[in-house]
Formats: sequence, structure tokens, C-alpha cells
Amino acid sequence: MKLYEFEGKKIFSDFKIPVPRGGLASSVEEACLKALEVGFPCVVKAQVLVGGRGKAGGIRVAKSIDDVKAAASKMFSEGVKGVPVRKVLVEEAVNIVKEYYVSITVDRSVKSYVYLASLEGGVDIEEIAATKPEAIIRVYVDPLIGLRDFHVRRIVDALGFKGDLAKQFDGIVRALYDIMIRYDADLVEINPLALTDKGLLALDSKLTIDDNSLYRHPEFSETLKSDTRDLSPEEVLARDYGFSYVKLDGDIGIIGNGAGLTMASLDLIAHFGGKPANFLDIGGGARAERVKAALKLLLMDERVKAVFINVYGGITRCDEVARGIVEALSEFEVKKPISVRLVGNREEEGGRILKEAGISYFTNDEDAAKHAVKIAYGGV
Amino acid sequence: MKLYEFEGKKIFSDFKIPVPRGGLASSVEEACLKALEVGFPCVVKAQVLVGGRGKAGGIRVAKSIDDVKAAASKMFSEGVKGVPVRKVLVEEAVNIVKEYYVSITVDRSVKSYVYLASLEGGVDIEEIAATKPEAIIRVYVDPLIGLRDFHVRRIVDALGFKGDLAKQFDGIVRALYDIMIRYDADLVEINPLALTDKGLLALDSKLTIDDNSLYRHPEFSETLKSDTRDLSPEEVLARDYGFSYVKLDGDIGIIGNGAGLTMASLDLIAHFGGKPANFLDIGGGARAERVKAALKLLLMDERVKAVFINVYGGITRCDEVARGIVEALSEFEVKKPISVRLVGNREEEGGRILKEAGISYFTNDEDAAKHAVKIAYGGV
Amino acid sequence: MPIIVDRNTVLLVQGITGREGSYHTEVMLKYGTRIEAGTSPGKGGMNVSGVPVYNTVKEAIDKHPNINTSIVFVPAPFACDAVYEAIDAGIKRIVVITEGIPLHDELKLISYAKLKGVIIVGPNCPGVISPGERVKVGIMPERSFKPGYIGIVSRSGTLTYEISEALSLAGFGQSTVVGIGGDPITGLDFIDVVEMFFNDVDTRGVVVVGEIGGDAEERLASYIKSVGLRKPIIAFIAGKTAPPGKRMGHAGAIISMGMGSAESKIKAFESVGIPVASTPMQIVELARLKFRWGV
Amino acid sequence: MPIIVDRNTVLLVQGITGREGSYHTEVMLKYGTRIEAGTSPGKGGMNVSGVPVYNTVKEAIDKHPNINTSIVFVPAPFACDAVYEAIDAGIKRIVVITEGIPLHDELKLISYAKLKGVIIVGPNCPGVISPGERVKVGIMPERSFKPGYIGIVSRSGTLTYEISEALSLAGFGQSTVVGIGGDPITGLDFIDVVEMFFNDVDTRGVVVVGEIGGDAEERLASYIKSVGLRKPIIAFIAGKTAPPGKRMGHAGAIISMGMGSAESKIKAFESVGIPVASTPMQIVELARLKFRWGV
Repeated sequence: MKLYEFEGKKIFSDFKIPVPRGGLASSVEEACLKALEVGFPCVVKAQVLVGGRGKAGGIRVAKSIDDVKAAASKMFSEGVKGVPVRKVLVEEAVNIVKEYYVSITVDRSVKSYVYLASLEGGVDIEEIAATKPEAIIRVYVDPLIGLRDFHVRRIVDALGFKGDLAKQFDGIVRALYDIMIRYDADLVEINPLALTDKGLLALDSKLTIDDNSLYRHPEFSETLKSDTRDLSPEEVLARDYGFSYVKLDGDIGIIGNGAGLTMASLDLIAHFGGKPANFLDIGGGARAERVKAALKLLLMDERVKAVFINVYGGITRCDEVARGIVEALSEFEVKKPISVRLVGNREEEGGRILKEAGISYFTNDEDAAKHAVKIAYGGV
Repeated sequence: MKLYEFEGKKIFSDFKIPVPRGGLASSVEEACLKALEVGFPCVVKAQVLVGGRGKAGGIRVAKSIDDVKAAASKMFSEGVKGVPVRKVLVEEAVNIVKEYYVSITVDRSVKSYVYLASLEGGVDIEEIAATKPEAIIRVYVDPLIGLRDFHVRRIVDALGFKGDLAKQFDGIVRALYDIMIRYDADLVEINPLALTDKGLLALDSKLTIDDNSLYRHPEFSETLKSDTRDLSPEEVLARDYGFSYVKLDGDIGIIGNGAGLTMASLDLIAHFGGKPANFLDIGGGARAERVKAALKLLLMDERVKAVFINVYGGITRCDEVARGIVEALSEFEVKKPISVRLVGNREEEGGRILKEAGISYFTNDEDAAKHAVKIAYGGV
Repeated sequence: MPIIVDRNTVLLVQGITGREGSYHTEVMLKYGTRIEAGTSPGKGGMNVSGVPVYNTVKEAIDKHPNINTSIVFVPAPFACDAVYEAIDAGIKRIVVITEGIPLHDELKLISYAKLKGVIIVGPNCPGVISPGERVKVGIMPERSFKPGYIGIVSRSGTLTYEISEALSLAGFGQSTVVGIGGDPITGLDFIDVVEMFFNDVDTRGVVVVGEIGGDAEERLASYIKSVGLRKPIIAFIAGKTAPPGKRMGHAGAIISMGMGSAESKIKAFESVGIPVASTPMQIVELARLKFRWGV
Repeated sequence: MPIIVDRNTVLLVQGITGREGSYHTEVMLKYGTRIEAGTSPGKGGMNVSGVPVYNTVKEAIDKHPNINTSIVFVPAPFACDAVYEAIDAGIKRIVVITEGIPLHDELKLISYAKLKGVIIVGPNCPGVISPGERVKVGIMPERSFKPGYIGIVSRSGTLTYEISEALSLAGFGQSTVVGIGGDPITGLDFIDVVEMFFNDVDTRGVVVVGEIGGDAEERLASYIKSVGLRKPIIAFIAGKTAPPGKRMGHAGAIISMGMGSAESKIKAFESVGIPVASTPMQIVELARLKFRWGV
């Protein structure tokens, strides 16, 4: 679960990481009021989870109330990168002397926490990582012993902070770890961490919470219940069913069981010249109810010309899958061609159910994928 | 640092370990008032750190206010096992159905935390340990992973608790660990843990804090500053100087540097027929000031007939030791014969200082020990 | 002898009374796995398909000292505790089926297990099967597997069954099939398992089923570069057209340094002589080409 | 070759700018120890007796990659951090002089070091000296030690110097002398060190200097019972007339099961053929009796 900038900054503040003064606004009027409190110049920042917000016009400096009005109006009415804007953050503009980068995350290969820090922060950090990897220092923290003074010392030393700034940065480094642990985050990132005439300030926040930990974080799971978090209606539906769902820009809907098999299904469609409209993994052991919901979700999607269902019955039972397909097709008004591939556990029973409903199916996945492409573009 | 029963029980209460109702009293009158609050029968318990308090009359059941008066008067006036009683705890008497034993400590051989628990608690637990070791279960807790549900389950299971009692005991087991960690304890012991008509109750508390951790526990180190903790005046003096000092029942005072060498010095005195009056280790690198204080401490002790000083100068400098001896002997009015053994770092300089002050010394420790015994009992 | 599980495997099932645990206990028993005990706190004294249930692992091990392997079906919030309990009781091979274990818990657990010399397969994995010895410690469907000389290691579940079945039908049976699990942090990595296959006399060729994300495939390629291709390996990588998945801010990109894409993985494999199939079924053709011991 | 420290030892001094650290750096250098770097947070750039000082161990190791051993003089509240830092930087032998480290910190540190395969000598110990190679990683006075064939292992400081000097004067020089430290939890135990001496060709006999408390001596006796007295051992136990020391409630007594007294230790040693001297000086007589390679 990704947190919005304002949510992350609230947590930063709680852990004594300094952030610019500012206020949250849900309307143009409110944005203007916050700007008057903050003073000019100020910055209006669209609260969206999508990356590259700045370059897409989601961050604007305002020198007057009119500037604020113009910026906020545009954001609220047009959205950013196709995502509607529901809130903007109005913050004081600060004089930036220098921008740093610092984050903590998990390095899955090393199986360790890792701090990343660089003297060269800002929007181009990824490019710096690619072209000058030595400009980014890494300090690993063994999860068995946790953060220790020497780790902090190494990071502070590497960025060359001295005196009061060293002290302030020391506190920020420790706070990142505390936040990581306290909130079961998989990433806590400050980019840029700006050196200003007021000392160090976190100008942006990026915080991702480990989804597997949400059960023990009611502060987030409650939010999720009432908040769509920039998700499309299909994504909200998928989330409610616990499907792993990602929208793509093609036109053949895809359902698989298991992430690997679903990805392979996308690849097969592409291999035979089709364009996947989505990734949808119904997971292991799905019952008819879930299969039906998944299929309806794709039938709802206007872009989808045909659906490819690829199921290998391991824990999942083919009869349940067949039943779900039949129910979805008979209940839902929108009719679209589907290509089903079904093998494994209770395969015969599943096949019988499909046949009785007049739905043909394949046992070979390549044949099924080819058929899906054919019915999507060539008609049957 | 050992805690008094009432101090331990306060911590137990804070961590939701149930203890009997009761109150602390510093005088006979106060004890009577507390007894009236608690009701009868009640128990009057002398707050002393010495073991075997119960058998020595330090715990008395009172059925009336007169009983309380009698018990408290006796404790305050006579002390327990030679230790003055400054406070008594007056507690409700409870109906004991059964007594259990449970504790957590550090097993230095295994290098692990260990829970000890037994169905057979009470005063004879050590005898049970010696004669029926299988009656005491041990559950080790790896310090790298800390207490986990399965450890608790094993202990609860082993004592056979079911239902509500299992739940209550589960909480007690977890609280012991939390107390151990929170207070840097090296022992947290409940003996007996009584099953009563009100459920489980900790009837006694034994808590020892790791002395090396006191610097980060102001709650205890502040107490130590103003409280003599049942120590004799010599022990208080030794504590203030940071000496490792233990009073014994002999008559030859002993000073050494290093615990091993000091113990070996005691053994030598005993080997040659003398009786050590104490163990006093001045530690490594002691300056003249400390040596002087240590020697004065023994000269003060009326039982001491002679003093044996055994120093091997490693970090410690012999000249400092010699200077300390000379100053102590010249400044202090009480004169007692001493036998000095001095070798090692700056031995010649040290020897010169002693000779100039007319003090002879040895380089062989056996000779010096023999001499000490001789001057103590035979005169020179 | 196959790897990780074999005829000497004596299994404990943790979480044996749950829906998954009890179902798969029966299935594993039928397949041939020797299961001596199960655990489920508070359910001690019961039995599941004839297997006795205990409250704690310690009790189970005391009564069944031959147990040397455990499989964990315990729900995510309690799964790490179960694994620690197994480690504490001295079990050296633990297969964790449970999915959804919090990342931080997983991280600490896997670090600890590694230092203790304990093999963890998973979490969030289908388990391990050695068809020649009829030992299955996992949840995979029996039909996909046949005895043979191929070692298969995979990050996925159903895709593994799919590929294994295709290979089985084509006559390429398996020595052992290992699903290392799909979580960001897993006990065994591709390198660990491939090394085991290299050292296993009953394995003559290896199939690696990878997917986008992380750098497990790239690291395997580096490993092969340093030790050599001691046995023929063929591979499939899922996700060529899939989205790059959850992006972890800039940090993810910095750590992965451009690794993680299907192209990066395919390039890494091909550079060390591991051909990569373009569809799951094409694995069979590659097997015919590379595994020359005949069928 | 002696044990733990030898002519290949390249030393880092942690806490080199403190009173103890700077003094003993000079003394160790004079003795012959090869010290390449020291650390002291915030003091990077200084030098102590010509040894360069760095802020972090990482920096020191980057500049002096031959460093393979560390000695820690850092004050108790920061000592564990220093040891973790050394372990993190890959140093495999660490001598901890610092006294007064909190028990719980020590417990976790030692458990971790053990799993990581790192040798910790101490804490609260005089260190290690191998007189034949003129390498000293510790604070013991040079005068007590002479090159020779005896390995000495001890829980105490001054008493060790005393006994070593007596042996040296009698012609029994030492291969290595190890002070394992006086804290309840130590990195190396008697068993670890005696095993090293058994495997060291330059050590022909072993002297164990024990004391009351704990069961390190009894466990050594059990170890000898199982592996045999592979080299002659003689011992001294301090504390025959000393008080039993701080009693840890009943728990201490239950854990020690009657072990810990001088009688228990002497009996344990004698039962496996290790004679125990009644005074420190008597060790010399036992040496003459047991160490027959002649002087």
C-alpha cells in the first residue's frame, strides 16, 4: 500500500523529521486559505500516487493567491497523468541550497535492510544510480541486530555532514528505521532531502506499507476500506476480491491461477500477436464465486474484445472454475467470446460442466491462446 | 542489585502479575493501620534482602491487631538474621491450594535466557532441584529471537494449566520476560506462585538487576544513592569506592587486585592456618587514593588483627599502591600490623617508597601470606 | 538420492488440523510420504488421517525422534512462530507453504535460519517432491510428476505443475522438483538449489522456471559464470509482456540496477549457455535438444 | 603456530584515542604486535603512536584490507556497538577488554558472534599473548611471559600474570596465554581454548586457571572425559575459601545443580586426570611433574 505524500509527511513529523510548513486542501477555496496561512511564495502539490507527478504539472509554485487558484483549479479539474486529484498540499516554498537522497528499504538478494543515500538527490536519482553507481552509498543493516550507532555514523560520514547538520541528519537516519519498523514499511524514502536556510527539510515523502502486514495495522486497513486510493473501479473490485489485478493497454482480457501462470498467459497472447488488456490472478483454490467475479470484472471492461481463461488445477478445482464461468456468462448481459484452457484437478467434471453449457475448451494452452487471439480479432 | 520484595511486587503489579493486597509500613503503628485496611488474617513480612527470612521469623501470620503489633515490634526491634528491619509489608493472608515455582534468568553455560518452572514450588524448591531434577522444566529462549508464543505454550503446557488459569499463567510468563528485558534483570523469580481461590497470586518476588546496567536505569541508581540496602557501613564505603567487598567471619583483612588473585590470597591465608576477615578487590589500575581507602576500610574493622595486601602490578602500578599504603598508615590513628606482597609494574619504585616509610614487603606471595598469619596470631 | 526430501524424510506437519493442513496430510500420506506427527496448539491428543497431533513441536519430537523435516500450513500471523519452534526443536529442513507472511518477520526469520544452518523452502511455495522415491512435502498435484533425471526449480506454483507435466508426458521425469516460493524473501534461492542439483548424482539436467522481478535469475547466471555449467540447464521466464509490478519508489530501481526485466534475465541466462524457451511448451523441445541421455 | 594470535595477526584498535586504548597501543607496538589502524568516532585523521585513526571500522578496513583481528577498548555503553561494527566489517577475531558491559547486551552479542563464526575473547579479559611470535593483543604485562610450549587459559587477570611468571621463571614458557574473561557470559569458553591447544602442534601441555562460580570447569572435565586427555593438563582453582558470591535466588542454585564450588571443580578435574595445585606457586611443581619434555 502506497501512502500519499501528505500521509507520509504526517508520519515524518511524528518521528521528528522536519518537513515544510503546509496544509491539506480538498477544494480550490481551501487551497487559497491554506496559502494565506503559509504565505508566499508557496507550492501547490497534487496528492496522487503515480510517479513523475512534477513533470506532469502536479507541482506548481505560486507567488500570489491567483497563482494558487489557477494551479489548484487545473489540478482538481484535469487530474494528473489521468488520475483524478482529490487533495492538494499547499506548502511554503523554501530556498534549496542542495538536494540529498536518503531511503531505507529491503534488499531481497542480500536479505537485509539497506540504506541508500546520495549527495545528489532530486528527480534524476535513478539516472545517477545508472550512470554513477559509486555516487550512491549503501549501508546494510542485519535484521538480527537492527540499526546500531555505527550504521548511522557510516551514513552521516559518507554524506560529509558536520556539526549541527550531522546531528540533524543523524536523527533523520534513525527516524527512517523507526518508521520502517513501526509501520511495517517496505520503503521509506526522502527525495529530495533539501538543505535550506532552515536546515534539512524532507520536501517529499515516499512510503510503502507491506501489504502482508496490513492485518496488524488498523490505521491503514481502516483507511483502505473507505478510500479508493486512486484505483479505477475495476481495481477497487479486484482489491475487494483479493485478486492480483493490473490494467494494461491491450484488448484481450486474461484470467489465470497463480502469478507465474498468469504472466505466462500474457506472454502467450503476445506471442501469438494479441494484446493483453490486463493481468488477473485469481490465486490458488478459487471457488466458483471468485471465478464468476473475475470473469464479470473483465466483461465489464469496455476495451476487452475477448477473454482468455488459463487454469491449471492444482489446489484449484476445474469443476469450480467451470461452474464460475457458466454462471458469469449466463448472468451477465454483456456477451463476449471466451477461450478456456482447463486441465488438472477434476478436469473431467469441469469439462462436462462446460460442454453442457455449450462452451468448448482446450487442454493445450498454446491452442487456447491462439484461439483467444483469433476470436478477439478475426471473429469465430 | 537485589530488590526488596515490595519493590519487586510493585513491578509485578505494573506488569499485571497478580499479587496479594497489602501495604508497606515503616513503624509498628503504620503496620497496624495497614492491617486494618487489609483485614484479618494478614501476614507481616520483614523487608530484608537476606535469604531464609521465613524460617528466621521474618514472616508472621497475624489474626488480630495485637498479633500485628507483636510481630512488627519484634521485627523492627530485633531485625532478621542480624539485618535491621526498616520496613514491613502487611498483606492479606490467602488460601493456598497449591504452590508453583516459576522464574526467568540467564544460563551462562548455554548463553541463553532460561525459564525454570515447577509444579512443586515453595521453600523446598532447591531440594527438589537436587533430588528430583525432572520435576523442574527448563525452557530456553534464544536472545536473538526473544520470547515467542511457542515458548510460552511449552511452559503453560508443562505445568498442566487449562482454561482461565492457563490464560492467567500465560500472561504471567510473558510478564516475566518483559520485566527481565525492561529492567535489565538477571533474575525474576516468583516462589511461590500460589493457586488460591482468587486464581494465581505471586506470594513473593525475587528480582536482581544486572549491576552493569544500572547506568541506564536511573530508577535504581537514584535509589542506591540514598539507600544503604541492608549494607553494613563497611559495605557502603566499599560500594562508594566501587570495590568488590564481602565480609567474612575471620580476622585477617585481605586486599588484592583482581578477583582471581584476591580469591587466591584468601585461599593462601587459609592454607597457612589463618582466617580471612573479608574479600576486597581494589580492581585494576587503582591509584594511591583508592589503595588508601581500601586499607582504611580494613583498619576500621575491629575484628581485623592484621592485613595482608597482595598486589601483582599489571595495569596497577606498584608505586601507587605503596604510596596509598604509606598514606593510610600515617593518617589513620588505629595501628595494625600489615604484610605486603608487591611485584610487577614499577616494583622497584614501590619498594623504595615502602622502605623509606619503614615498611618491609615480600615479592613471594606464600612468604607474605605466612607472615600475615604470623603477625596476626603470633605477634612479630 | 534426490535433494532435500527423499526416502529418509520423516515429516512433521505444523498446522495439521487446519483445512489445508489436514487435506494435504492425507494427500501426502497417500502419495507415500512418511508423516509421523502433526502439531496444532490446543489440539494435542487428536489425530488426522491416523497421524497423532501434539500441542508443541518439542512434544512431537520427544515422541518421534526420527522426525527430520517439517511442513508448515500455519496461518500467516503465526507462521514465523511455527518455524522458529521447529528450528528451536532442532529440525533442519522446513517447507513453508503459508502465504502472506509479513516481510519484516520473513526477513528476520530467514536470516536466523541461515545462520543456524537450517534449510527453509518458501515461504509461499508449493513445496518439494521427489517422484522416484514417492516423497512429497508440499501441495503440488501428483499427476504432473514422474520419476526421472531432471531437477526443476521454480519461483511459481501452477506454472511449475504445467511445465513439469509437459516434461513428464514427453518422457522427462524428475529427480526432485523444488518450488522456492514467490515472496520477495525466500529461504532457498535458485543458486542454492542448482548447486544441490549439480552435486546430486541422480540429476542429469536442470530446468529453471523464473519470472520477472528481483535478480535471482541474474545472480544464478553469475554463479554459473563462476562455477561453470556443470550440468545442462534450460529455462523459462514468465512475464515478458507483464507490467514491471509494484515499483518500490526510486530505491527499488537503484537496488535492481536495471535487473528484473525479462530481457535482462534472458540475456543473463543466454550469456552463460542456458537457453530460454519462448513458451512453456517449448521447454519440451529444449529438453529434447539439451538433455541427450535419451528418453 | 600458536593459537588465536600469531605473526599473521594484523590488528585494529577500537577506541584507540582513549586513555587505555592509546596507552596499550604503544605497549603492544613495542612488544611487536602489528597494528595497522585504530578507530574512534569523530577522531578520524588523528594518529596514535603513528597508527592512523578512522571514524568507522569500514573505513579502516577499506584502507587496510589486511586487518584480521580487533581489540576493543571502547567504554561499556558503546562496546557492543563496536563489536557489532567489527563483525559487520568481516573481522573474525575480536578481543574485548572492556569491563562492565550489560549482561543482556553481552548475551545477544555473543550468541550472534557465535552464529557468524566470529571468535570473541572476553569481554572483561586481559587478552591473548603468544610470546614466541612476540604478538600481544591485550593488556597483560610483558614481564610475565616467555616463549615456550605451555598453553595457559584463565578466567582471571592478575592471577594469570602471577602464574605465568612463576612458570616462566621455572623455565616453562608459553605458546599462547588466553584470558577468556571474568563475565558470566564469555565468547570463548575453557573447552574452546583447550580444544585449540590440543590441535596446536606448538603446545605440549595446558594450564587451566579457574575459579569458583559457573560450571566452565565442570564442563571442561566432561569434555575431557569424552575426547580424552590428549595433552597433559594441570590446574589451579581460586576461591576455595571465598564466599559463594552473588546468589541468584533459587534459580542460580537450580541451574548450577551443585556445581560452582571449588570442591566440585577440583573433584571434576581430578576425576579426568587433571591435578589441581593448592597454591598458585604449587603450579610450578605440578608442571615439573606433568610436563616431562624437560626444561
